[in-house]
Amino acid sequence: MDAIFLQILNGLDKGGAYALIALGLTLVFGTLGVVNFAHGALFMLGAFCAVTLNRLLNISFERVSETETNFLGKPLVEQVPYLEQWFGPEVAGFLLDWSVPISILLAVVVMAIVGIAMERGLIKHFYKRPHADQILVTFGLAIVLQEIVRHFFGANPIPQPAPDIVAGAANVGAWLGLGDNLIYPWWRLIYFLFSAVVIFAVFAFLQFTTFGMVVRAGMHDRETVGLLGINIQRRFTIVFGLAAAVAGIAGAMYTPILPPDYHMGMDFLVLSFVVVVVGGMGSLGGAVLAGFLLGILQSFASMTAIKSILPGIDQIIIYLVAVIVLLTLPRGLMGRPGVAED
Amino acid sequence: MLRTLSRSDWLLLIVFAAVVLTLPWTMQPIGAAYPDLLQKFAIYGLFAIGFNILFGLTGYLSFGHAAFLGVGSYAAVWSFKLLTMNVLPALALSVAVAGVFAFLIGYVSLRRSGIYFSILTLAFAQMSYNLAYSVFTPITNGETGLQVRAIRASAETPLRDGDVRIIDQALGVQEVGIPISNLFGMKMSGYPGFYFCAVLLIIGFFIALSISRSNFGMMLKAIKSNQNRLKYTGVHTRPYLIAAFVISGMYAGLAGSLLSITDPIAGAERMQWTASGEVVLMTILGGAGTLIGPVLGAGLIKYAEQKVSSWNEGILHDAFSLLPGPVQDFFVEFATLFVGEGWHLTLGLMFMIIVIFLPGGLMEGFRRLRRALTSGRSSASRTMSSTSPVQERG
Amino acid sequence: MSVAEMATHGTDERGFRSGVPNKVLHVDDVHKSFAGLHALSDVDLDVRQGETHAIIGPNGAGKSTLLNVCVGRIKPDRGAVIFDGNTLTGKAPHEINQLGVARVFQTPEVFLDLSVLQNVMVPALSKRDGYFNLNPFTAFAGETAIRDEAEEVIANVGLKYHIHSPASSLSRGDKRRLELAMCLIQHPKLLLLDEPTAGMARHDTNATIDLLKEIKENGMTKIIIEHDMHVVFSLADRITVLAGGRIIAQGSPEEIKNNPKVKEAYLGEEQV
Amino acid sequence: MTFRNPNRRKILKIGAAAGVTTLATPYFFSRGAFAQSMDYRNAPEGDTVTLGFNVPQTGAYADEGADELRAYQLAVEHLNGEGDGGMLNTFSSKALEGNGVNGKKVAFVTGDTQTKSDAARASAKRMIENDGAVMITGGSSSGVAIAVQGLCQEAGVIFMAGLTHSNDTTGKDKRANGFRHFFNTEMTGAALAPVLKNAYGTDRKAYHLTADYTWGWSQEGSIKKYTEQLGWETVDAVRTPLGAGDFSQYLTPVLNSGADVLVLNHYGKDMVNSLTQAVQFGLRDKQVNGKDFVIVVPLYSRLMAQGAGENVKGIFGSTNWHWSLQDEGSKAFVKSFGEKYGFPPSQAAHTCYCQTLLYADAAQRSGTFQPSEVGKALEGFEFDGLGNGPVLYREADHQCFKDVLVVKGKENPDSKFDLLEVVEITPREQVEYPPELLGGELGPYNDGV
Repeated sequence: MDAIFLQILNGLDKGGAYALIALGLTLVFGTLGVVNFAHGALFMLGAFCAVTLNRLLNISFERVSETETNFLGKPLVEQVPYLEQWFGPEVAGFLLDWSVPISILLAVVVMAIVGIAMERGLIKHFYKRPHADQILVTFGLAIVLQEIVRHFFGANPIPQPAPDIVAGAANVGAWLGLGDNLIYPWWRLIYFLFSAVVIFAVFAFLQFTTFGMVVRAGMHDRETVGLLGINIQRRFTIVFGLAAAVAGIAGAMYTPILPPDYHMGMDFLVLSFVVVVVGGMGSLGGAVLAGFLLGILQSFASMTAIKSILPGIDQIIIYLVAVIVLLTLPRGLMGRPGVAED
Repeated sequence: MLRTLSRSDWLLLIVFAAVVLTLPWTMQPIGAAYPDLLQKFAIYGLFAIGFNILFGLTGYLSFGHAAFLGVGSYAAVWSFKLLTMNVLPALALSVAVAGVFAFLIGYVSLRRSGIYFSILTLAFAQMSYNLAYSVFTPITNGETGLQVRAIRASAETPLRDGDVRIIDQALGVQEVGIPISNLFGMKMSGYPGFYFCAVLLIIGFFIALSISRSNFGMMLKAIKSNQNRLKYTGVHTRPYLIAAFVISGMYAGLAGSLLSITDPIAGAERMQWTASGEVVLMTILGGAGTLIGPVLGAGLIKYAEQKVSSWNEGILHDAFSLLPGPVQDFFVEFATLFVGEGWHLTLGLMFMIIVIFLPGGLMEGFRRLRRALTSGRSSASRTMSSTSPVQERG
Repeated sequence: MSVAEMATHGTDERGFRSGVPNKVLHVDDVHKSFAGLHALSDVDLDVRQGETHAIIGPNGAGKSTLLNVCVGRIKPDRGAVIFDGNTLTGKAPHEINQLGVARVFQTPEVFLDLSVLQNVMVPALSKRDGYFNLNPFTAFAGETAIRDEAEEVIANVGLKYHIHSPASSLSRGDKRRLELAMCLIQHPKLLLLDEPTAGMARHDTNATIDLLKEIKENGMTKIIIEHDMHVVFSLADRITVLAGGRIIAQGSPEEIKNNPKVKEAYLGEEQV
Repeated sequence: MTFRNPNRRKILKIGAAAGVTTLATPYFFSRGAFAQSMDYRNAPEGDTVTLGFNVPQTGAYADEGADELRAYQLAVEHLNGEGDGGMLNTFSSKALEGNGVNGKKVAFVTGDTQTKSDAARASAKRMIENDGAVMITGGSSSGVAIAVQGLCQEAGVIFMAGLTHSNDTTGKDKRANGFRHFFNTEMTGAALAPVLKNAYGTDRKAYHLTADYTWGWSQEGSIKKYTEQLGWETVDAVRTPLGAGDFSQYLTPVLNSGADVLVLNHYGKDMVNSLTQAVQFGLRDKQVNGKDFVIVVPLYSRLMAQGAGENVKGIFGSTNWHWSLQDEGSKAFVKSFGEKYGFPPSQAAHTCYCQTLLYADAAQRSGTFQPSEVGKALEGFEFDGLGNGPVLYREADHQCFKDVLVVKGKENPDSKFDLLEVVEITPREQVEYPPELLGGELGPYNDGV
């Protein structure tokens, strides 16, 4: 019972991450009609925004220590962060401790700029090209982005701890009166809430603002909206920026769970595409639904009881579900007919 | 069958054969004339030619073709382990197994088109890869890869650790250590291995050329151009698509088999989606829908993987040694971004540039170049020239 | 003739049932609704051997739906379409074509990447080889008989000078001619034309009318859906008028011209 | 600014010689294709001998590969008499004189394995066929090492394995032409178990999470075997997909399993992720069966531990070598590596450096580069002064036997390199096992002719 409850929590948490990535992907597809294989790389860049902020906060000057020595037996050159010099150790310590949540601010700005630049500089020229070309050019871009990151940050994962106050695990069982064995990491609970809020905000934005209405209308029938004299182009650019920002903050917030490395985007890419396709290309609700569904299924498939009956099921469950859904529901869970079938 | 080809096609075939067979000499100036790389040129050339029959002619983008490559190489190694070190049974078995596997996956995947088809093939390939790496280890030997081994001493040794080679044993073939694959006694490593692959590449090219010039090929092109119209023209498109899928899967199986023949080991990584992505890159780089393009793309990517990745800083310093010190350092520093460990960056950039500026791949580049040089000719004859890729990007 | 009489006339026709040689297509009591909206109801229609039958009606009358039912693109909720003794209902488009029904689309559907000649040769191959014929070693270029015939048909539709151009380079009118050629080379028993002159200049329209008249002499049965009354009255032997998914009139051009109900439902609207 | 990764490889001119010949001179039917000397493959002609360094330059292990390459370059410098000589000065065999090997200057070529068997074999073949390498070394995963070892056997050159920890490399898949300096899972189990007993007692219930591939299974088997000998109980052993990323669905069942020890049979990125997440799940702070819950990571790598950050604190594991060792050899190596690159070497760097020296020494002692002769010089070779105390290259399986380090994540690290502390050096006798235990057959040497 506890085990099942925990697996549901796991599934929601995973699903939150999948849904956040898939949301941007499907938004871009639905509005711009572009299949963006660089979306995983945007997730990765977001994660590296957190790393970068941490490094920025740690910019240091060197001070030769009088007492200590380094591994070669020479006087140790200490690195003293400017931050500590200027604001004192307490403020500096606080900022460093909270660098991951703070990095959301950086990620939003940086990723929106990256997204807009990407749309203006590259994607724009690919609206009328076949999907295959879009896949290929964005795939190339993803390789370039990740190699640039590797050049500066190396190939190994870089740890990004969560703030101390939420570092441990919460006693979820005690809250619900289910005993002490139900514990779950604070940060994962936060991540789930965070993804729910972001998803909700994106939906609210598209539902209740004029901008969102135009975008939704554009998703539905691009030419007509264009004929109304509305500059749909500029709005789509902003939509791309929005999608990039969502991917970026999803990545930044994910760093305490998964220490970021340059290749994490590619690791998530295939998965997020499967989520989008299962949900139905271009369907926002479908992406969120499929994200949570696949997250939960994946968690359950990993349970020993199930693995002992179907060995290796946890390795293929995502793909298996994708195959079954696509063969029974031609356009995924919530896809519209005629989308992406050419 | 021989009437399929026109005179210019025969010319193309002969030139192609001549170029392939003389590679060991012509590749010398760029340091690529050694057996392994030449073998890889031929093998991945075959893989790309086969992929192009599906993608280039019908426009269906499969992200799972590496699975057939992997299945083909496993089948070949099993043939070595169970039957004989002769390569012919291995070839036949690989192509057959890959064909059956392709039929199963194609039959299901081709119920959908567009990106849904791509994701279905991707899903099947990833399932194959994940299972081959873990729970299918008794068949695939997992991470270590399936290898040819000495004849097993007792029946208790698992087959993946000790071989039986029924046919060879029955013929009384003596083995010292671990045997090498052969074609009736001719060892299939080194240059003989390359020539074997080269001959198969030429045959494969000939078949692809024939298909492309045949009624069947015309139907495939018509599917890419307008599948709906073709249906209302009385053509059942699905069997054509399945046939194309199976044929290209068999090419992949053949390529996989050759990988095992020239180097008797089969690993699961060959089936990973990035490996499928690689053949897409090769085809696009050279020019999808063209005949020569995919082979060219395969050669370029394999060259980059082997040679560009080995240009370390020492080599760069020598290459720029004519420059004065600081300038030399700058150039070396800059160049290391793109070669050696940075070769992936080069690949990504090259790829973007091709897709952005030359959607028809390098072959389109050559055509444009030729057009620029001979701008006087009439346009009609060129647009419909034999190797011209299907253009019209609407 | 009154509407009632015309309706009776239709029922009389039904009395012959299939098997009567001069009846090619028989639409039997077809219903189709989309999300509760009746696109077609109680549609009965007979097309005789060799005639040119026009289906007209205001926008949204159900003309295209009827055509799509005939070619298997839409499956009716009820009723059947019988062609030449075979029921077409539920059959795939390629099967229907193999039975001898060819179709020209409202917006020209051709193989844009192929040359005009190739465009016309493909349907000829499908006519000869059936819906699937796997022989990857039969040279397309070696199909001389089919090529000769294709060249002739292309010349007939007036595309002789474009024979080696890619279809994508043709004008809209020429694409329509090409599509017509693709149908003609199959020698279909029934040719369905969905607004064959839509978007054409008057000059092209007249040329198309002449072309279609010429085919008529070959004795091919045709169904034309058309807006342009000039075209309809130049070509049609009989006309069926659809409105709101129902047949409101059927008869010769003269009869339809003088039918007040048709005037009210259709021509009236045109004049407004 | 700390943006730029300080680990970037520094410019090095050594090796250019061999490399540029490759670029400029066409090789066909001259060298590589068919060995000119009839004695053995790629017998060096002129005054240089070429070694092939095959390391991951792209992919997940790229940083380890870069460190290995640094060590190789350092070793080549020392062999050619440049730099301070490093461990050549402390090495018990004095055959090498700092003037190359067998009178020939040492040059090298490099290749990218991408941590894929196919790519690794392809680049090894290039180095053998095209660049005339007489020895191949490197690798940072067992699958790749075994694949390349098999290739070197076929081609007739010596393979000096880099970082490979699976039993199979010198067990089931051993080859006459292949040699391994690094330790294996069997030794890890034997070394770790007594330390675990001292620290955590004999009444423990262990839960294994195991990477679902050959190395993981091998590691799981060894730890199970040795801990169960102590009296530990294995509650469950769950296989996790390689590169799973998020391990939460495998970690939550641990909470209710009644286990009080979690063994993470993961390496590389999987290790970083599963450890980070296990600590987040509060496993390190938990009490089960009245005992503190503990986590064990059987194979540690400092480079990877950096990725897990503070989470490694107090967690036991084993390692082949650590830079904080205070013997003369280790000190000499850390000094010359540190002065050249500015940070201490990893265990991968150490094993690669040692392998290069050991090969060169054996070639020098046997007076030729012929694989069978060099191999015989390595077989049964006893040496000291390379940082691991007295070491034996066992004849029966070409495996080095030496002391194994048991380490623990340091509670108060001084620097980002100072993550692990050595808690015990398990003596060689304790980790030795009979060669038949792991099966396999070396077969005959292949000189490639």
